[in-house]
Amino acid sequence: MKGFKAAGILALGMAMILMGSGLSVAAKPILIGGSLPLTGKFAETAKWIERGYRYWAEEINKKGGLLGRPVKLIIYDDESNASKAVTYAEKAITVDKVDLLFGGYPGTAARAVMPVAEKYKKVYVSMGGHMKSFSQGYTYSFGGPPLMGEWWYLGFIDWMKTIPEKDRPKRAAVYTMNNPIGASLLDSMKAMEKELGIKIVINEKYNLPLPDATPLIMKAKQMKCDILFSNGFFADGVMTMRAAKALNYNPKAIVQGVGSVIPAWTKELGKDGDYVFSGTALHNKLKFPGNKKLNEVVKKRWGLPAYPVYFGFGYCWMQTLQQGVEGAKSLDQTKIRDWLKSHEVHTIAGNFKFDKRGLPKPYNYLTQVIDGKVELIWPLSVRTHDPVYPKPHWK
Amino acid sequence: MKPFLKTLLFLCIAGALALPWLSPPVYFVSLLFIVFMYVVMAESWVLIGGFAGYLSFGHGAFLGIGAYTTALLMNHFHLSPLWVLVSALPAGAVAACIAAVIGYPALRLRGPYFALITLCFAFVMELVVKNLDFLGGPEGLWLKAMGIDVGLARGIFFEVMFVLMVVTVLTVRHIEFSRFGVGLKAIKEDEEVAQTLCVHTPRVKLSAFVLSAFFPGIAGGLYAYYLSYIHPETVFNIDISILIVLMALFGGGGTFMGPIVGAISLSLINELLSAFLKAEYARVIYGLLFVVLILYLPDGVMSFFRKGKSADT
Amino acid sequence: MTGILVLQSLISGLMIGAIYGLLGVGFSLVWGAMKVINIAHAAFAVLGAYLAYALLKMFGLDPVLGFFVILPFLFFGGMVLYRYLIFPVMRARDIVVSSMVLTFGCAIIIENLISLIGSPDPRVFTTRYTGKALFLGPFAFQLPQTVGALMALGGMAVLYIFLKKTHTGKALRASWQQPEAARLYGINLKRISMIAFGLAVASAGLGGIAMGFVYSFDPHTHNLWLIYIFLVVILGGVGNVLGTALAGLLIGLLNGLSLAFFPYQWVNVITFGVLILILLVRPSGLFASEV
Amino acid sequence: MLRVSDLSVSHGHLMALRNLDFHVSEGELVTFIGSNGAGKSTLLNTLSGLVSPQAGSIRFEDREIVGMTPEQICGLGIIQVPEGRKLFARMTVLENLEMGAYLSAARRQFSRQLEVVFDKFPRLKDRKNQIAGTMSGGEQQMLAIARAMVALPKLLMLDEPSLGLSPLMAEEIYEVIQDLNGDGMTILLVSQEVHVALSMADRGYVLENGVISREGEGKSLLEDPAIRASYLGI
Repeated sequence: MKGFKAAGILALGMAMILMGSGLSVAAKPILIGGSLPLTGKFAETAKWIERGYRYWAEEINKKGGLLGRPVKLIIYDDESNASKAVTYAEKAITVDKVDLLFGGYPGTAARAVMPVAEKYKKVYVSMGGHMKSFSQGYTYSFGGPPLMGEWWYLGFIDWMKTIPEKDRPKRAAVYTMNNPIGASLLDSMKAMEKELGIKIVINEKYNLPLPDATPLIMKAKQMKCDILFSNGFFADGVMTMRAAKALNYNPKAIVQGVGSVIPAWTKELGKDGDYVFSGTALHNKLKFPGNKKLNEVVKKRWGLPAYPVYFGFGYCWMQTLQQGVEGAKSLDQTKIRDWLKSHEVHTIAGNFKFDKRGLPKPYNYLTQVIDGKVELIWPLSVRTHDPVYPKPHWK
Repeated sequence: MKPFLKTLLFLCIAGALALPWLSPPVYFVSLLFIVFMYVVMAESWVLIGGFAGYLSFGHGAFLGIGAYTTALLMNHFHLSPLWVLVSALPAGAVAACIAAVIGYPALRLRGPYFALITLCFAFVMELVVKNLDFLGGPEGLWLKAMGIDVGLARGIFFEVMFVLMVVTVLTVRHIEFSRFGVGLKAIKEDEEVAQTLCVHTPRVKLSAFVLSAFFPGIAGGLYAYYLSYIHPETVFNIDISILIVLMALFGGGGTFMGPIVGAISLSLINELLSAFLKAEYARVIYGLLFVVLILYLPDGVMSFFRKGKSADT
Repeated sequence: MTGILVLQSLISGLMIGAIYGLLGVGFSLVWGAMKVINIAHAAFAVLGAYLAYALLKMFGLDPVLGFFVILPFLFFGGMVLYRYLIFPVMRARDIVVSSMVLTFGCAIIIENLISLIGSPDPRVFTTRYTGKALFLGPFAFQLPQTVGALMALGGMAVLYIFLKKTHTGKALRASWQQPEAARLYGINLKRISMIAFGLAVASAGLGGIAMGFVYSFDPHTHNLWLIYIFLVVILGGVGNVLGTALAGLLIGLLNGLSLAFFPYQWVNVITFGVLILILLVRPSGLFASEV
Repeated sequence: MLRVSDLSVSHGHLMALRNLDFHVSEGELVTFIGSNGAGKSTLLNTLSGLVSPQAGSIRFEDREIVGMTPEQICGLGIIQVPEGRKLFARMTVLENLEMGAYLSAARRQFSRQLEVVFDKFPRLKDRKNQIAGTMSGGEQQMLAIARAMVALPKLLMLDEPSLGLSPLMAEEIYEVIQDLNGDGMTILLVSQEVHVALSMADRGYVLENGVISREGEGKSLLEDPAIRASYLGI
């Protein structure tokens, strides 16, 4: 049984990891920890969220810190794996003894971490995992602001109501990815059908990765659908757009799920990505205080004209958390929670009052990509550009 | 075995059993819970993949089946969360039954064809669960939280997983040196020859496959509770299937010790790297680890320990 | 009307299938010839796509032409990989298993280096013919897909001709069929295996570029592509170039047909299900293994 | 032409060949006989460079070839027709021949040498596009010899050329070998068919458990009572 020699080495390894993890505990600063999918499938979004977090920390430390103490971030890489996200949340809470937990992405990871936050009674401000996870009775979770698929097209619906009925599209083709985000986007489709009188002619779900978009567009074209909802991510969204162009499919409007709000959309698609509608819960051209400054920072550091949404989200979740802490004047999680549920927070995405579930009032902005920029269309008060409707034909 | 090693092993087991009650940070309990789960998975995989040489690339699916069975049972019968410990057993049974149904035709396939069919099976399972709304569909399933302190709950599950791991390891170790195990190894060497030596190969293979699905099924039940929220992309993830295979091979696929060494060392090294290095650098070093290991020990970690014993063959 | 839809689905399914075929060919050869399973094959494909993308962005070089620029690098990279990593472990008891673990490590390294040097953002090729299509009657041939498919067919044809007609190609086949006899007649196995590995990696790069015409890619994408590779290679017979090409077309056909006839959410289930059935009926794949 | 002295080869702990001393002169047909496992194939593989010896020297045309790679040895003109033929079974007859002439020197003379070979084996010419693995055993053996001939051998080594062939076919193969020798080719033949081999050979060596136990002229060995008893069953 020489093999058992290995057991000794393993024991040593375990001892090392015990010690290794102990090292990172520091006394003075306020620790804020958790995990982000820094590598793997969701690396791109996580990278911007991380930058948002770090910029927030930098800014607040310059101002003298939170409750007079500097803040320090402990960010783990969960490799886009929800199970790891759970373990790292526990590591942050029980080993690093963080004072605050930060929010994570994507949908499934946030969904899996929300119960952890609840068990350890930690305030958790994140995009949330859409409506289903906010109806599980968690009291410490907040969406500030949330990315709610269920509300994603509220702005679109409101704006469409201003279009005379005869000019509205009549028949919709709806293609939705089969995951939590897709499922919640589908919810808003029902509202769309009811309130606008647009008939859903095609309603199909697909599993990612989408093998080919040609048949989807062909079918929409044949069924004379004059509005296309492509409720997906970037990869499938790009395929759909390109197939639509190649097959010269010209609906009155194309509405894209969450693909068109990331920087890659305008950067990679160029003109072909224009005139696509989408929703958003946050935008760099909103008039709320802070956005201008963030845009300048992003321009200076990363050479982008304005901050990407996920940078804003990261920053904004931290703002919410910060105001909770400052309002409660304490790091006591229950006090922070109670303060957040009874007061208004002021963020770059707007002013929120949270209800019992931890959600603000349903709201969403309508965006359209025009000349390679994501412009705000609705509500009218925030409009940065007139909508282009109906969509011009492909050139 | 040398007395020193025996003592060390005993200390390891005693230490592991006592760990949750020494009130360490819960993270360590959780981390080891996951490590033990991987040991169970890799160890079970070795039955069919290591001994019989049938590389199953879909073994993660049995974890998912176990997780979903447990979650459905709990949610359907509104069981109190502690019942998860009991309902994990039928979950193991369900996984074993599905393994029997899949294994019966699939085990007629040899080599890469078997690997491919198990891979396809894992995909189909993930997609089917995602497509069927009564299984939670794309939304996934939530499990009720246990009404007790989270540390205590993690502790209980840690002990249960530990026992499951010990049972799995002992079972596999027993099999390795039994007639059954010899039959499996004969199949790996040469299936035709094994047949002529009166090994009833279809039955032996199927038994090994079913057994190798049973333990992951139970582990899946416990895992479902650990996560509290399960989703096809989390529990049926193909990465789990591949990771199990790698763990077993990393340690050295042919023995019961290999997967233990592989699962524990890979999990802990990965954890260490992530603790100290920036994300991408950690991954690069993790990749280098595989390269360097194979360059120096082409047959896995365990071959290092065996080298002293007998000459290279 | 639906007839057109079915045929259209088939057309684009077949075009994409051809690309899967090309992606698999190199993997298949290396597996068949040296018993090496190169898990990093798809990572090299993604690397090829990234390099072509970089050339496109920096110099406006069309990815098809870009391939010829990066070809020597990929070829050389493959040779180095074989010489310094694969060759030393050929002594392993089970080279299939050991090479899998080794190249798994390589794949992770490549993925994260791309992510470090570039960024994890998804990329797509945007060329002059992007978003254009040829119409033959009611059927549309999307130009990027068509270019990808032509590259795939061209690449596979070149590889096939190389193996069947050229002196080095024949020597490759000879050394795979009878390594000992090949050495007796003066064929240097190490050198010829290096060439084979270089070719395989180069073909992966070409496959990656062809994929880039159809799909977007990011550093992580190779995990997905590897699955397609695995499917076509095993179904087509390990080491069998023609078989791999046909298996790619078959998978494309299956995808196309199920897109035409079934709800989209079941498409992948049906494709994988049919593959399972095929394997059950023909337990050793559709085509024989050979080199 | 070939002088081997004090050659020892081991497989792991097993000594396969021990202190062999022998030579082959130009134009000779020398045979090694011995039972299964006596080390005959190991000997040829050592001469070809596939196996490296533990000790001793092999000199070919006054050059030491121990330590050379099989490719270099092939280039010198020591060509082996391996046991079991080891044809490239999924390639055509012509392709097999092309592979025989893989090295550039042989390749330059390939077309001329091909004619010589086709003259000798007209049947191969008829079947030049047939897949080698689908031919009969005798034809395969002819192809194996032809493949060696296009490699421009100075010393042709044949390992069990009649293995698995019908007696009639075997006879034909041996005729070919004798013929080649008659044309001036130096040949080292390894065979279990002691009678035929010895009656053809100029000189013979008997290999037993890795050691040369007897040597002498072919005819005289054939009459050696010990050999008659243990190998010819007389």
